[in-house]
Formats: sequence, structure tokens, C-alpha cells
Amino acid sequence: MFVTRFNNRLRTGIIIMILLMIINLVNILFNSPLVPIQQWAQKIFYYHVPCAWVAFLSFFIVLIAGIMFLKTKNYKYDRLGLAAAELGTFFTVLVLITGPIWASAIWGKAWTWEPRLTTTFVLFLIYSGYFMLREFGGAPERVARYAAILGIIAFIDVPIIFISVRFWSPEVQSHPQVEMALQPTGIMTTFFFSLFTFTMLYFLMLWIRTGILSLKVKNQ
Amino acid sequence: MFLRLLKKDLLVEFRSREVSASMLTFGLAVIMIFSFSINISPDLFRRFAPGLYWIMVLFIAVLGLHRMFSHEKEFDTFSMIISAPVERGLIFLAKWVSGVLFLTVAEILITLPFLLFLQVGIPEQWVILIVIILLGNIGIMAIGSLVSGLAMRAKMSEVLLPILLFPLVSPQIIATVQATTAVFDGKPLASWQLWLNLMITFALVFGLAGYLFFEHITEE
Amino acid sequence: MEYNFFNHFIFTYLIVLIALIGWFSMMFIKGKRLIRPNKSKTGS
Amino acid sequence: MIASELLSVTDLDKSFYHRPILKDFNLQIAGGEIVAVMGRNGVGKSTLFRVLARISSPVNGEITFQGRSILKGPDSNRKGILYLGHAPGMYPPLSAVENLQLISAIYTSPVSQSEVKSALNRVGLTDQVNDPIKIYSQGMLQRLKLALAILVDWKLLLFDEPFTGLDAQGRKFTEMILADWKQAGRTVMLVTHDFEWSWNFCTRLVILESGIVQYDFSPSDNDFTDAENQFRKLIG
Repeated sequence: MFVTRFNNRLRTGIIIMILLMIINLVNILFNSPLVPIQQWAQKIFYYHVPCAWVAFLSFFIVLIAGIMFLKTKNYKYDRLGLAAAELGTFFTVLVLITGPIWASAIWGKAWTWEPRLTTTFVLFLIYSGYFMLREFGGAPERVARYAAILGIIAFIDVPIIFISVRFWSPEVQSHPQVEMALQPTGIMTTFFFSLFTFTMLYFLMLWIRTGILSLKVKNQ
Repeated sequence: MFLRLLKKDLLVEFRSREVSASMLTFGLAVIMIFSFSINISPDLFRRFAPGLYWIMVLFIAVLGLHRMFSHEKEFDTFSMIISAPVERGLIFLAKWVSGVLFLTVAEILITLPFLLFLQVGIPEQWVILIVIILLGNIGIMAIGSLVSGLAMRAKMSEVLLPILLFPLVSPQIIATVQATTAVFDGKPLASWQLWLNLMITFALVFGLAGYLFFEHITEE
Repeated sequence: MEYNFFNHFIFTYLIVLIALIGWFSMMFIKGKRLIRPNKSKTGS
Repeated sequence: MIASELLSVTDLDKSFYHRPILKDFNLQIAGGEIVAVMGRNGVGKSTLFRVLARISSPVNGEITFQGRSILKGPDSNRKGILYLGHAPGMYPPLSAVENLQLISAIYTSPVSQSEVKSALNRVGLTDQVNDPIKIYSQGMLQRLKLALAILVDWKLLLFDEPFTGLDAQGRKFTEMILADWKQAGRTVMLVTHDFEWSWNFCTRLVILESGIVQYDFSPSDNDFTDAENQFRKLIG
């Protein structure tokens, strides 16, 4: 493996992660009841919702890293912010792909301006701008500060966007989470296990990404 | 001190007239294009008018925001201003207020042609409409001045500014368009109180964010 | 109908899987590229 | 610590594109000193000035001015520092008079029209004072900056290359005004490449290399030829 110092821990981490993912898949396929109307399509949620959760967690970490960077001017937090922003966008894209797959099966149309989906989409756009700012902002010392601020602003904007979109299209109200609670009990164990797996996966990925970013600095 | 900074921004603009002139002529050109390209009955157009109006305002605002720091970049005047013993948040507040003023001046001259040339007609609650437009300007310019400061020193700032601004300002646009539509339809205040609250919240949140973060934006 | 829904699920699963594999292999390549100059330094 | 210490820079780090420019930089300036900051191109003279004026933010370190931190304290701790960079730092569409009035109002307090006029006279700018400064030549802009330094009430002047673009008359004016300030015991830091002039005029020569102060000469204690040889060796 690449990061010699982390070699063993990294290998263990990845192996555990693969095992967890397999258990998760088995759980989803065989260990959870089919929901009456949605049937197999409902099982998309076991991937869709954890992805969304992890994406928002990631953007929250961008916020924290941004505040810490502005306070301490330690580039450790800048790298953490960049890694979290990348991963957040990565999972946001997954959310934006898996959401319409479910919607096209259940609603018959791929995209509606459903509040959660719209908020996620706007966040994706903001973070596209974030990476452009990182790319074209100039000296990395300045860009680090700008990125920290944008990360904070983006997170402040999320609740406002969500509220505005929610009242903007009040007729669309079919939220995954709301329906989840109405379903048979067997669902929840599988769902929480998946949530746990993805959170672990996320922290593994964050660890790898920050490791690579700090390696890059050391090599310079 | 705030008044001195504001006076400076206004005097510079008064001498060069760059911001207001570009916003004004651009706005008139957009109205012309609207009237050519949307060839439908006035009744139908009235339904689209609020949306089109705010699209136009947003584009005008972006145009003005590009010029916001242009005179301060040319002779490195921005360095002179930030190195003065002045609280940097006040520099932001002066930019914000002057930006709102320029945008409002341009709108005074554009709104009437928009309503008359496009045969929308002046709504009965025109006083409330003015209040909404002012609130909209304040919100757009709050986040606009902040993002303009972020994009100012970057390469490709012309591209970066709208890319960063549009998603961040989206809740404000939703709120203003909804409120404007309600006023055009002559609905009572209670039915769109929410949008009013949202606009005020947006302006306050991003005004405060700009005031607090501008210190980190200004330095190179 | 059920078959169709099952397709949707498999599709989702594959997309997530491919994305993750793609990410990890990208990181693997990046990490290797970064570790190489270090190795040559210690070797010489 | 000297009693009259005005500015103190401790362990300052500044990097650009992650390349260190100033590294563990230390410098103490006492009141009344005229300091020439010298060194190769790109050694960080201008960067140092911009950091001291809080235009550029350092990575680490501490800067105190009159005993108060200008990095961590409120912005008013910077009061008394005036930075004049390569660029004029004024608004192109405004006239010389308006610019000077606006900027000195922001720095200290508003000044009257006649004060501005007399300052402009002292630097030899009499024509075109009501024209927008975007039509000015470089030498005129340089004189304009000097006029600003006359108007603003500073305790430490950071002047980056005061003589660029000036004609013989402009240089003479600048030297005269600098001599006045020296006489009055005011503190000036300037970036210059003219070793002989600095030796004769300044009270201290600070030569930067590899991100630190490499040589710190005081013309009264050192031999000119020795110092110049060391300086030439460094500059190459």
C-alpha cells in the first residue's frame, strides 16, 4: 500500500470496510422485508439515505474545518476542509443519481423539485463553485482562507435554501425518511446498519484523502 | 468612519458612473430582448413578469458587482484602504450600502419601462412592491458584496462571480419572486408573510456574515 | 412490475459500487505517485 | 527592550505558494530611526512591508506597534502606520485633491482644501491637481504619494521605493522632505537599491537574505567600504 507509515492500519481498515459492505449488502438483500407497494425500489433507500447523511456530515465537517482554519491558520484544517468538500460532493453526486432512480420507479418521473433533492442540488452547485475558487483563486494561502469562508457560508445557506424550497413547492411531500417510519419494523435494523457502514466508510475515505493531501505537502 | 467610506464609494461612482451606467443600459437592453423574444399575450406575460423581472435584476446586479472593486484594483487602492486603521467590516458595510443604492438607482429607471413596455401594468399595491424590491436588493447585494470580495483577486473573476453567487442567492430569488407574484395578484400580506420574513432573514444573516468575514477576505 | 423494481435497485447498487471502486483506485494511484519520489530518495 | 521601541517583529513566517519568503524574521525598530531595507529582487522586502501594513497576512509570528499587537488586536492598533506601495493606492477617476482628502479622512481626520494645496505645492504638483489622476504620469503619481505622507499623521512610514519614476527635481523634493522628517525625529522605513545614498542618509541599513535580516549596519559604527563589500557579495 502507499502510505508506508499507515500501511498496516490502512490495510486493516480497508479489509474491515469490505467486510462491512458485504454484510450490509447481504442484510439489504435477504434480511429486510419487502415494503408492500415499493418492493425492491424501496431498498434503494438503504444506499440513498446514508449517502445523503454522509454528504451533509461532510459539509458540516467543511464548516468546522473552515472555522478552525480561520481561528488557527493551521493548514491541517485547510486540508481537512478540502478533503471533506471533495467527499461531500462525491456523495452528493451519488445522492443526485440514486434519488431520480428511485423517483422514476415510484413517481414515474425522474426529477421533481422536491425540497431535499433541490437543496442537495443547490449544494452541489455551490460546491462546484467552491472547487473553481480553489482552482482559480490564486496563491494557496489566500485560497485556503477563501475556501474556509465559502464552506461556512454554504452551510449557513443550507437551512435557508431548504425552507424556501419547501414552501415554494408545498405539493411535493414524499420524503424518504417520513415514509421509512411508517414501514414494518424489520426495516430499521438494516437501515441503521447501512447508516453505520456508510459513516465508517466515510471516515475511512476522509482519513485516506487527508493523508494523501498532507503527503503532497511533505513532498513539496 | 462608515460614512466616510460610504462617501468615498459614492464619490468614485459619481465621477466614473461606471456601475450605474452599465447596469442601466444593460437593463434596458434586456427589456428590449424580452419584448422581442417573448411574443405572447400581455395577460400571459403578466404571469411570467415577476420571474423575468428578478432574472433581469440578478444579471444587472452581477454586472454591477464586477465593477464594485474595479477602481480599487487598478491602482492597488484596496491595499491602501485595508491598511488604514479602519475596521474591515465597515468597508464591507459601505460596499453593501453603496451597492444597494446603485442597484436601486438603476431599477428606478428600469422598472417603469419594464412594466410599461412589456404591458404588465402597474400593480395596485405599488408601494408594497417598492418595499419588496428594496428588500430584494438588500439581500442580493449582501451576499453579492461578499462573493464579489471573494472573486475579486481571483483569475477568471467574471466567471467565478456568477457561479458562486447564483446558487447562494437562490433562496432570496425564490422569496422575492413569490412575494412579487403575490403583490401582482393583489394578495393580502398574510398569505406571503413567510417570504417577507425569509427575505429579512437572508439579508440579516449574510449582512452579518459579510461583516464578520470580510476581514479574512480582504487580505491577500 | 417487481422485476422492474429489482432492476432499479441493482442499478443503484452498481453505481455506488463503481463510484467507490473508482474513488479508491484513484486514491491508490495518487498515493503511489506521491510515495515514489520518497522511495527513490531513500534508495539513493 | 529599548524604551523608545516603536515596532517589533518576532518570529514572523510568511510564505507564498507554500514557498517561505520570510522565515523566523525578527526586527526591532526604535522611534526616530530612518531604516533602509535592502536586498536582492524577490527577497521579500515589499512582502515585509505589506505584512507590516496588514495587507498581506503572515503564517505565524507577532508584530507589535507601540506595544500593541497589530495581528491579533483590533484594527485601531494599526493607527499611525502609513504604507506607500509601488502603486499609487488612489482612485483613478478622482482628482489629486479629492483623493488626498478622501484617503487622509479615512486614515486620520479630514483635511482642508488649503492644507491639501500646500502639500501638493511642497512636492511640486501644481498643474492638473483637479484632473482625474488616471492621466498622471508615474513621476506625478509618486509625488502624489509623498503629498499623502505629508498630510496623514503617521508615526511609522513604510515607503516602498520612494525614488522610482521621479525626475531630478522630484528626487530633490523627496530627499528634502525625508530630511525634514529625519530632523523632526520621525520613523521611516524605506525600500531602496541605492547603497551609497542610504549609507549617507539613513541611520540604519537592514539587508535581507533567505528570509531573515542578514546584515544590520549602522553607518556611524561601520566602515563604508567593508559594509559595501559585504553588501555587493550578497547582491552579486
